[in-house]
Amino acid sequence: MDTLTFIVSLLYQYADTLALLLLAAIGLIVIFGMMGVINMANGEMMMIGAYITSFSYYAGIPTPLAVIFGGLGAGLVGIVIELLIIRRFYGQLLASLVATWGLSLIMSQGAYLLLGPLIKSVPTPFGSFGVGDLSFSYYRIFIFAMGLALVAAVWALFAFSRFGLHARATMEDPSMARALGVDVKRIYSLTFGLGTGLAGVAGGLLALTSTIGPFYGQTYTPQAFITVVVGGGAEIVSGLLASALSLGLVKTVVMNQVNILLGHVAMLVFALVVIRMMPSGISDWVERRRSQGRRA
Amino acid sequence: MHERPLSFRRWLGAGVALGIAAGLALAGTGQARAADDGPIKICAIDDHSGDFALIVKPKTLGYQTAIKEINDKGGVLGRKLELVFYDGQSDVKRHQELTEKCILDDEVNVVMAGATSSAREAARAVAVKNKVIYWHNNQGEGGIADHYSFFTGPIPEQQILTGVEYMIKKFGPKMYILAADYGFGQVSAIWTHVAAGLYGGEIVGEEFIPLGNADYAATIANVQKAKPDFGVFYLVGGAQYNYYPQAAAAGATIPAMSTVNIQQGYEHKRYPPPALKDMYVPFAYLEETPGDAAARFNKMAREVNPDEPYINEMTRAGYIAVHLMALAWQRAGTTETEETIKALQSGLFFDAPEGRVFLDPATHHLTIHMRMGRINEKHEVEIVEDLGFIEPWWLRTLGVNLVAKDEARQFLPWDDPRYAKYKK
Amino acid sequence: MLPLARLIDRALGPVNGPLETGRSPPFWLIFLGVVAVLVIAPSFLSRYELLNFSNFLTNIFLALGLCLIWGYAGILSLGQSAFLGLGGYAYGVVGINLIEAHGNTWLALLAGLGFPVLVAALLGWIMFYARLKGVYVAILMLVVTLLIETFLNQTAGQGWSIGLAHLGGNNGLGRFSGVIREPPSLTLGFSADAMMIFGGKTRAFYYLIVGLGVVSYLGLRALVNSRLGHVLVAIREDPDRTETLGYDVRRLQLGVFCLSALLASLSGILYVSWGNFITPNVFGVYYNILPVIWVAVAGRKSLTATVLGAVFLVWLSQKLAIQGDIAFVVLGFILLGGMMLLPEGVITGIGERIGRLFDRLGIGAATRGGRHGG
Amino acid sequence: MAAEPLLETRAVSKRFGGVQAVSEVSLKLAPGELRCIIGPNGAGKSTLFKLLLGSIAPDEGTIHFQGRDVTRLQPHERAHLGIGVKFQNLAVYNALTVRHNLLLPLRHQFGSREVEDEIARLLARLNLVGTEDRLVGSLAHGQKQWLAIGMALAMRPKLLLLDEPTAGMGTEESSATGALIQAVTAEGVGAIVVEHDMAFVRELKAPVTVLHYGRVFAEGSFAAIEAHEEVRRIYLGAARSERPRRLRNRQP
Repeated sequence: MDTLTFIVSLLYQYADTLALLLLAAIGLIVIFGMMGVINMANGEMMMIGAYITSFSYYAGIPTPLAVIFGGLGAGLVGIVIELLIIRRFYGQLLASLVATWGLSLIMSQGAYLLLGPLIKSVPTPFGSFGVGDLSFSYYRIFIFAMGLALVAAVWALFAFSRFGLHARATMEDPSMARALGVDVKRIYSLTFGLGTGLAGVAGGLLALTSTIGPFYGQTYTPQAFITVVVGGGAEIVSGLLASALSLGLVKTVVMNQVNILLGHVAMLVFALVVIRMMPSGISDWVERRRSQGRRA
Repeated sequence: MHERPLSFRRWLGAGVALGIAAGLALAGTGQARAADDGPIKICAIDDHSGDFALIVKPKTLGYQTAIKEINDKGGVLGRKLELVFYDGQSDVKRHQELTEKCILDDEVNVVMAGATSSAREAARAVAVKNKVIYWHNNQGEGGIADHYSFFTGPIPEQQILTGVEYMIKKFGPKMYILAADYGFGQVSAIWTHVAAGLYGGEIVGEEFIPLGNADYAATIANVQKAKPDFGVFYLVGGAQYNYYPQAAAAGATIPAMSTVNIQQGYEHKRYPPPALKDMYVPFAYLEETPGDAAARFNKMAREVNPDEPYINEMTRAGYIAVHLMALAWQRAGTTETEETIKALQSGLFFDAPEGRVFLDPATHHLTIHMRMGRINEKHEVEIVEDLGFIEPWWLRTLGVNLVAKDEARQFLPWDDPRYAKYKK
Repeated sequence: MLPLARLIDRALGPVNGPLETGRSPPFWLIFLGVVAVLVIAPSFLSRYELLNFSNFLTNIFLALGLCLIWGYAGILSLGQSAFLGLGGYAYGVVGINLIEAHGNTWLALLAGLGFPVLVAALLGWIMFYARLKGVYVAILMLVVTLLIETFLNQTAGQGWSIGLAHLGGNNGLGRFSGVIREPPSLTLGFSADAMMIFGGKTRAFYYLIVGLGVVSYLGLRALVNSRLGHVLVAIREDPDRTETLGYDVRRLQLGVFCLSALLASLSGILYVSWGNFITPNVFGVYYNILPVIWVAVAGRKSLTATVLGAVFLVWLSQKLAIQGDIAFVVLGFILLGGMMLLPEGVITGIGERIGRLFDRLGIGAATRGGRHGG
Repeated sequence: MAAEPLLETRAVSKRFGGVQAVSEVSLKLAPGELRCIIGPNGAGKSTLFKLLLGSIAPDEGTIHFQGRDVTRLQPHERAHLGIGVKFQNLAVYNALTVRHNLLLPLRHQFGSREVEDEIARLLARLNLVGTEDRLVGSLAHGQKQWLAIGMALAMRPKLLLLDEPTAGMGTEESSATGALIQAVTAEGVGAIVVEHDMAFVRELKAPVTVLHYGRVFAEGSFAAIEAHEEVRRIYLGAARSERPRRLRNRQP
């Protein structure tokens, strides 16, 4: 195999790994960063997004719209969950984590009981292209781009919108924000809905290239957790990017050179080393290096 | 200083404690023991929740169908058959506990439990220790020689050896193995090595996939790089099925053979075509199996449960197991274990939905009518070759004869000196 | 005050501090009653019931350990079953290798208790000395345990043996090799002809568990009411503050985490001794969510509630398994409902509520709010 | 030994990501000296407080306590050297009794006999007599604040770090607290009070250090600081000129 093919193949795999890490973690890290809450039902939100996408597609709705519906549906479910459940656990982060774990059990097994194990997969769009001996899926590259686009959208939302301003104020100091007239409860509901909505879109996007069943989202959960732990919740966008880029690199290289199992092991070991060396998350560490560089 | 008046709260807490303890202690003490003229109890532990529910649920339907059919004709030895069903929850420990319950509490006459090799071993160990007949009713890695254990599913010499031989003849010698990274996948991979050695194949790549792995970019590239003539896939569980749509999207579909996909997980019904085009399956049973017997069986099963999405190989295996037990009890004239085992070892046959099966007394496995199916671009099954009636011969070549000599072990391909040279 | 109460107060001094539910004389009378029922239970339980009940009881130590770190010290681990599994595996591996040569399982027991503690010490050192906060510890432990499961699942091949013990992949320790070598039951004694074998069906095993259970329960009650227990509660309430009072929070967290691993490993060893069987399943999601459900639903700040909750909920989930598909949904609802309606735990909470109702009606004596340590 | 300061920071700096929270702050505190640290929101007060107690380490600079370099010591080690801390929030243990709250620090240095006397002494000093067996959760707000100070005193500190000791207190309670702090410093304990409430600072009549954007902006007696034009300006203009301070480590 020639060098070009090898490089293209490796880059493609890196992009693919990154896409999964970004999509699996983005909803989780938005909620964690803004509210401190780990949503253990993140995988189930992806499942909801995937289910709605599949149902919409087979109801004759165009694929892009079906994915958007998946995101909206999961977002609405998230807002309802926030109103009914999460709200009761403000300030009790471990309790909210356990409660959402219970929710995850109910949703995955409930989906199984109600809808059965059989959800029709949606065909993968776009076809494939070849480089040298290998052929690749356009769609997988598309979801990588979508992963980046979602991250950029989140950044823009928090940087430029009124909601983002209020959300950042709330994140920094909820009581101060309240004093300044921000409806903190509404911000929390919307933030949670945004997080689950992102998970839903991610679920819908991945559904076009995966098996969909009640436990579909759980597959991605461990990777999403590692991404969040390494990224830290302080800087949502840069944390997520720094974490996904480094973890994805570790995983891709080890997976390519050794095997898949060790790829996963290497990610965990890397994560443990990172937290031992930079407990406040990789983004904080990176930023500190950067500011030191500036100073010097 | 520490004076504290009594409170109802503490009384209550303690009362709850006592109540639960007493309740547990007394639970079930008054259960009636099964009388000899009561129903004959068949214990079935199948996963109706958790990871394996999708493929295992149809198995229960097989039991129900056979029991209904037999009871409608008056039962066995004048007694009705009764299914004692428990949900194994895709959980190995649960299988162990529930088998204990079936045997010690429900006092069943036979245990049929476990789909995965791990759940099978958990349940089987309990049954064997308690000297109760045990059936495993789906395809497996084979090799178990045990006085109390019986098998209805196809085993490697029926599926892998014949399947790989067919694929080599049709597509050429080079194959790539993708296997789930656990017992079943690893043993199947070794059997594939054996098949390649026996039939002039060449293994150009081999990859073990952790259970639950969901993305296959690296694997797809590896397969393409190796340029195999065909693939041999032992992929298990929802996440691993992702390989198929992802490979299809990358335009990297190759003809492939599998012993678990299609016949258990009916992927051809669940994925939009043509993701599984050119998938070859050496099978004992698919819902699409030709013939009147199969049609009758499908109809019967659908009457029992109209909602079952697919009648799979496990439905057929469960169905056969109950019928063979009924025949054995009938022949033994009793449900006593040793007499029943003697009857099971007396050369039983049964007209199964796919054709006649014969229970080999020496190995406790079935001679099965195997067929090779191909999934076409519309995801229909085409029968491309009739593989004929294949005996469970491998254990016999190792000298196993359970009629003459008891065994209690599992032979694995690496225990066979003739195959040592095929291993890497 | 009743003289009896004073007497009991003095006798039970160390275990009867304010950081545990149930301190009154009637409680201890009923406690004795329960122990008495447990002692005579084998004479009226059927063989299956005894076997099954023993199985339920093996979980107590896992639950107590989680209650200790979560309820008292404020550390939630979503991967607590990892220590159960590592204990079971370490015990089994050493047991398989040495049972024939030694005729006993003392060393296996030691290995089973020691190995998980070592792992806990390493993980704890990474997590607590990095001052990693609560939710990170919780989800990291889950990731760790899931990865151990994935790793062990692929150890079916011939190469994965430690001495005579074949790891056996998903089929379980000692299986998946030509000759099946199951992990042995605890075989303890001090001379070759006086060995006691604690198999799952034996009364000896049952009494061993009851004995260990009572000792662990009372021992932990004494611990949480000791000076150390107060420090643990202080760490739960405010680790920063506790540090400025001169306590090395990292070291104490590490210590209590290791103790919980020790308790979990005891459950693992007993589980293996009970059924001569262990598979990587014990590292999976459901084995790790179950102890969290027991402890959360029963009342994480009470050892008593935890024990009762664990036994009851294990029993319930087995009953539910018999009903079929609904088991996990019901458990999920129990967890969620319990946490929303009675956040301090159902057993703790219901008792408290009814107690308050009686107070209002003037029945029974006044209770002092919150003195149960909740 | 007046030559040796009780506490000395030499140009300590601390950054969080891109934000310079504390910049080259040098302080000296003599034994028995009382010092107030004030500054607008985001001036770096709480970061400096954390650097002094040891829960974070400075990026640059050193901290010396009684001549010993404690820059890298953990909070519990500093506590044993004699640095007592009272946090801004109500850092008492609601789930424990008053007695057990006090026992936590006292147990380090007192045997079971002496500890009872010490508890009695502290309760009297803190106006908390009779609350011994009550759960702290049931105390009044001011009582909790006193208990928190008492717990810091129970360590027999040589230096007391107090972050907004009168937050949420009424005027009377504030005065009592001020008197308590002055009494303690009169016994030779050094004290640093980080405070927002100018009325209370005025009451303490102690030298004041003003922080602004992480730097020492002004130092002097309260009267001098109160008259300082620039200080008045940054205090009044604080709400407008404050830079967004990003919150780190939002972990529970």
